[in-house]
Amino acid sequence: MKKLINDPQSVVDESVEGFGLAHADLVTVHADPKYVLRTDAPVAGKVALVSGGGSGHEPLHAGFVGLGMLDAAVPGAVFTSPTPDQIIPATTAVDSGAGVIHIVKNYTGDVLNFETAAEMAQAEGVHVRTVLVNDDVAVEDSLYTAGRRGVGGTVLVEKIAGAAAERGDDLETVLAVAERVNRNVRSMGVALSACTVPHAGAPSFDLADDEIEIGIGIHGEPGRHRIAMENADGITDRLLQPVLEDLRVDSGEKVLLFVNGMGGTPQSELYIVFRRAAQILNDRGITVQRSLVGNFVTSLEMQGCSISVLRLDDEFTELWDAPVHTAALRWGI
Amino acid sequence: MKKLINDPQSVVDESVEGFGLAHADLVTVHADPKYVLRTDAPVAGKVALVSGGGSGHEPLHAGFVGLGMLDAAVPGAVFTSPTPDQIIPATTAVDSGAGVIHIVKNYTGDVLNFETAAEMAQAEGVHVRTVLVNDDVAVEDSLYTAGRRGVGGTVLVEKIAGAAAERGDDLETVLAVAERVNRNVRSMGVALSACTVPHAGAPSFDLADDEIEIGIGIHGEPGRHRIAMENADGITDRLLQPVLEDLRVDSGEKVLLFVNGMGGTPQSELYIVFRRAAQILNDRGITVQRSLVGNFVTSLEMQGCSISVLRLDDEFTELWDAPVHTAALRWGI
Amino acid sequence: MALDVTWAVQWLRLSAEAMAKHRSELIELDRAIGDSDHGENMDRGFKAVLQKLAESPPETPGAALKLAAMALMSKVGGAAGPLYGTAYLRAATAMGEAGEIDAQLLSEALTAARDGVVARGKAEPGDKTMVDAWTPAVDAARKAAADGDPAAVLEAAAAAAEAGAVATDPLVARKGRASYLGERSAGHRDPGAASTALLLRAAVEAADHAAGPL
Amino acid sequence: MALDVTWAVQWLRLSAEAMAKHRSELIELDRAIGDSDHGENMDRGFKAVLQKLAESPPETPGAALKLAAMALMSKVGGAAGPLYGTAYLRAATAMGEAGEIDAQLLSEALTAARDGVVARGKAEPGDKTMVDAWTPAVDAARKAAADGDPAAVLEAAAAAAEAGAVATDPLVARKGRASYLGERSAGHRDPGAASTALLLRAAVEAADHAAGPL
Ligand SMILES: Nc1ncnc2c1ncn2[C@@H]1O[C@H](COP(=O)(O)OP(=O)(O)O)[C@@H](O)[C@H]1O
Ligand SMILES: Nc1ncnc2c1ncn2[C@@H]1O[C@H](COP(=O)(O)OP(=O)(O)O)[C@@H](O)[C@H]1O
Ligand SMILES: [Mg+2]
Ligand SMILES: [Mg+2]
Ligand SMILES: [Mg+2]
Ligand SMILES: [Mg+2]
Repeated sequence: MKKLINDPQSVVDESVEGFGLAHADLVTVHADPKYVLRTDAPVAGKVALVSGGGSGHEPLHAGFVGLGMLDAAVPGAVFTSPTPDQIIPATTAVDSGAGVIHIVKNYTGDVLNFETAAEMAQAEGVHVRTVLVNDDVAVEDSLYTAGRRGVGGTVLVEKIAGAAAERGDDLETVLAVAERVNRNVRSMGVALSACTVPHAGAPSFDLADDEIEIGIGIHGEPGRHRIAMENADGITDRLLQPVLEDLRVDSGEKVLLFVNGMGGTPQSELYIVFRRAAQILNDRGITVQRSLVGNFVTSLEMQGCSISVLRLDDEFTELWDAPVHTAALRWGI
Repeated sequence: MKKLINDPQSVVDESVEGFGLAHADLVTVHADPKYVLRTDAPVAGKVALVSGGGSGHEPLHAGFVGLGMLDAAVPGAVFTSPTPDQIIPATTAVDSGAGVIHIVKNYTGDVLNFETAAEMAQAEGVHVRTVLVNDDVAVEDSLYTAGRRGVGGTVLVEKIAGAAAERGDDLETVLAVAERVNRNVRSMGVALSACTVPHAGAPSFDLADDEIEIGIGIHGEPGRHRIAMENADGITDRLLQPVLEDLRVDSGEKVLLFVNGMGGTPQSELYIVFRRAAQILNDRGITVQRSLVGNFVTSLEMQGCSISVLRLDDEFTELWDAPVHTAALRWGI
Repeated sequence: MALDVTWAVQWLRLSAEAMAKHRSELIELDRAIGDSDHGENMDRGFKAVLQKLAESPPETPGAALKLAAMALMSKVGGAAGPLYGTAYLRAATAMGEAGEIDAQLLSEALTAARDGVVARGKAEPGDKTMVDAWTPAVDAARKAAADGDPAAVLEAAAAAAEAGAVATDPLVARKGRASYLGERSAGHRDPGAASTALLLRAAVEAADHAAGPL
Repeated sequence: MALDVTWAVQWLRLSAEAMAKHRSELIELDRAIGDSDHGENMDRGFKAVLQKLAESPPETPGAALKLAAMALMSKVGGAAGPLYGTAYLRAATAMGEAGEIDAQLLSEALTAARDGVVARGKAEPGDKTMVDAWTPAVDAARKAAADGDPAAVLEAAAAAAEAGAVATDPLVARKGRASYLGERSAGHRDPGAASTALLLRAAVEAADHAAGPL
C-alpha cells in the first residue's frame, strides 16, 4: 500500500484539517468532535442541511458545504459512518430555528447513527427531518437486503435541496424537494479495480486483470457480480440500462446525466462513458438537459465510475442552476 | 491494462467528443483536425489564448476553455504534442484581429509543433506570440537538458493571462503577464505509481511497492531519482523545498499554493499534502493567500501529486479572482 | 466467584485486548463481505472504553457497561457502533445498581443486550448478523442460569456465540452491508458475529481472572 | 538499378511496414527513457503516408518525399513529427524535380535531411538523439558516393545509422525528453535513432526490390 498519508489513524484528521486550511473562506472545521460548518452558519431563517458518512468519498460531503448546498458535513472514519456525538453538535450548530434536514445515505451504519443523533437533537429542541438517499439500482432485491444504497444521487439531492433551502423554502418543503429528487434519480456503478482502506492495508477485494465488478457501492465493497472486462461502450450499456428501466424515463423527458468517477479513473475515460450514455439517451428521445462529469462521490483511489440519471422538471432545473459556492461545486457566484 | 475505453486508437476522439457533448454551452469541438473552441470565439477585440499538448493531462487544456481563460485548446494523441495542422486552424479561428498567444509547455515536441504553426499562422496574417511555460524545478541542469518542463504552473498561466485578455489588455501586455506568471511559479512532482498509456498497454515505468519517483513530469516519464517510500509530510518537504529555494520567496510575501493530483490519488491525500505545505509556508512567514487543490494537470491514472507555488502580487490576485467559466475552473459567474 | 465491578472492568479490558489482537482478522472478515473496517472500528471503540475507564472508574458492573456503551456509541461508528452501544446500554440498565451479578441477572442482562440489538437493527436469526451469535448465546445462558452459577452461564453463552458465529458461514446475508452481495455473501463468516463471540469469551476469561489473582 | 519514383514509393511503403512491425519495440525503447509513444507516433504517421500515396501518387522521388514530409508533419506529433517532417522536406527539396537520384544527389539529400533535423532540434552528435543515427549515416553516404553506386550509398548509410543507434546506448541524453532523466538515461537506446536506422534500412530494401520484380 502506497499512499500520501502519514499514519492510517490520522488520515481523516489531517485531511479535514488541510481541507479547512485550503477553504477557510468557505468552511470552519471543528476538530473534536469532527464536523465541518459553513462559515456563516447558522444562516438566519434558513432550513439547514446536514450530511455525513464515512470518509474516503471526497469531495462528498465536506466539499459540498457552502452557499446553496450543505450547512454542515460530518465525516466519519474511512468508510465508517460518523457517530452521534459528531452529528448532534453539527446539527445544533447550523440550526437557525428553521429546522435541520439530515441527508443520509441508506447504509445501516449511517441510518442508525443519524437516527440516534436526530432523536437527541430533537430532544434538545431542534426540528430534525431525515431524507434517506437510496438510488443504487445495483441492489435488486431490497426485501432481502438492507435496501438500496445511497450513491451518486446524493450529490444531486444535496445540490437541489440546498438550493431550495437557500431560496427560503420551509422545512417540510425542502424535505419534500429532497425526497422528490431521491425518487427521481437512479444510479449504478462499476469497478475496474478495488481501493485500499488505509487502516486495512490490503485491497478491499481481489479482481483479476481481465475482470470487473458490476454494481459496486462506494465503500470498496464487492459488487453484485463479476464479469469479464468489456469495452467502455459495453460497460456503459450495462450500467445505464438498469438505471433507465428502473427510473422508467420516457421519450420526450428531460434528464440530468451524471457520470461520476470513483477516484482513480482519468477524466478522459469518464467522458468516453458520458459520450456513449448521451448517445443512448438521445437515441431514446430523452433530452440530456444538464450534465455533470467528474469525481464527486468516490471510493478512495478505486478505478471505475457510476452513472446517475435524474429526471428533470422545471423546478429541478431551476434549483440545479441556482448559485452554489462550495469547494467542489461552484457556479453563479 | 484495464481502462474505460473502446479502442486505444480512438481514446482521444471519443473523449473529446464526450467532452463536447457534456459542455456544449461552453465549447465547440472540431473533430478533424481536432481542436476545441470557446463557443463565442472569436471574441471581438480580445486577445485570444491558445494552448494544447498531448492528451492524458485532462482537464488540461480543454477543461480550461471558456470565458476568462483559453479561447482554444488543441489536444494531441496521448502524451504526444498536437500537430501544426490542428494548431493553425485553431489559431486563426480564435483571432479577432487582436492577436493570439500560444501557451506552450516546454517540451521539444510541443515547442517544435507550435513553432511551425505560429510561423504559418503568422504568414496568414495572425499576430502570434508564444509564452513557454517551464516551471518544473525537478529538471535541475537546464544547460544539459531540453530545459525545464511546463507542469502545474501552466494552469496558473492560463488563468491569469486569460483574465488579462478578458479585461481587454493588448497582445504585448497579455504576453508580459503570462511571462511574469511563468517567472514567478515553480513546481515539483512525485509519482507513487506509473500510468499506462493506452496504446502502449504497459505501465510507463516500473516502481516497486516501497519506492516512489521524485521529480516526475506529466508524461508518465520516470523522474529524476527514485527513493524509498516516505510519509506524506516527508514527501511534501522534498517537493516544497526545491520549489521555495528556486523561487526565493521570502517571509512577508504572499503566494498561491497549488496541490495538483496526478489523476489517481484521492482528494483526501491531496489535502494531507496541502496541510503540510501550508504549515511550512506559514512557519516561514509566507502567507498562503490563495489555494487550489485537485486534479488539474494529470498523467492519466498516475498516483502522485505536484506542488506549485506562485508568488502573488495585487495584480495577480485580482486576475486570479476575476470571473472564469470553464468546465474545470469556474467562479464569479 | 463473584461477578462484581472488578469482573466487569476486567471484562472490558480483556475485550479491548481481544479487539486489538483480532483486529486484522475482523478486518479480513469484513473485507470479504463488507468494507474492511469492523476490526478497526471495534479496536478504536474499545481503546476509547479503556480511556474512559481510566478517567472515571465505575463503581458497579452496570456503571461499567454504561460507560462502555457511551464510548462505543461515540467511537465505533458504522453499524456496529450503535448496535453494540445499545446492547451494552440495555445490559447496563438490566443490571441496575446491583453490586454483584448473579446467574439470573446475568442471563437477563444478556437477553436485554440481544433484544437491544434486534430492536435497533431489526435483523432476525439467520440474517447473517451479530444476532446469530447473540441469540444462541442468550438461549444457552438462560438454560445454564437455572443452575445458579454465573461462570457457567458465561461459559455457555460464549460457547454458543462461537458456534453461532461459525454457523453464519454458509448463510446468505439479508441485513447490513453484506446483504448487497446476495448469494456471494455465503461462504464467509459474519464479522459482527465473530466479534460478539470474542467479547463473550472475554467475559469468561474475566471471570476466571476474577476468581484467581488479578 | 535506378532510384526513381518507384523506389521512393517503395521506400515509403517499406518504411510503413517497418514502423508497424517495430511499433512495440520503439514504444518499449521510449517507455524506458521517454513517454512510450514513439512507435505509436511513427506507425500512425506512416499509415498516413500510405493513405496520401494512395490518394495522389507522386511523379518524382522528390514529390514522394515531400508528400511524406507533409503527412508526417501533420500526423506524427511529438518531437519526432516536426523533425522527420523537416528531414523529408529538406531531402525532397534537395532532390528537386529529378526523375532519378544518382549517388551524388542521394548523398546531398541525406545531408540536407540531417541538416534539417539539426536546424530544428539543435542537437549535437552525442546528445543521444536521432542525430546520432543521421550523422554517421551522412558521413558514410558521402564517402560511398564517390564510387557512384546509389545502392552502395544507401547500404553505407543504413549500416552506419544502425551502428550509430547502437552507439547511443551508453550515452547520457542532453536533448529531448530523455534528457530529464540525466544519468539514468544511459544504458538505453534512443528511440529516434532506432527509427532512423529502420527507415534507412527500408531505403536499402526498396532499392533491392526496385532492382528485382516489385
Ligand atoms: N441490521 C443489523 N442487525 C444486526 N447486526 C447488524 C446489522 N447490520 C449490520 N450488523 C452487524 O454489523 C457488522 C458490521 O459492522 P461494521 O463493519 O463495524 O459496520 P459497517 O457495516 O457499517 O461497516 C456486521 O458484520 C453485522 O454483524
Ligand atoms: N532536439 C532534438 N533533436 C533531435 N532529435 C530529437 C530531439 N528531441 C527529441 N529527438 C528525438 O525524438 C525522439 C522522440 O520522439 P517521440 O517519442 O516521437 O516524441 P516525444 O519525445 O515528443 O514523445 C527521441 O528519441 C530523439 O531521437
Ligand atoms: Mg463501515
Ligand atoms: Mg510524446
Ligand atoms: Mg464494515
Ligand atoms: Mg515519446
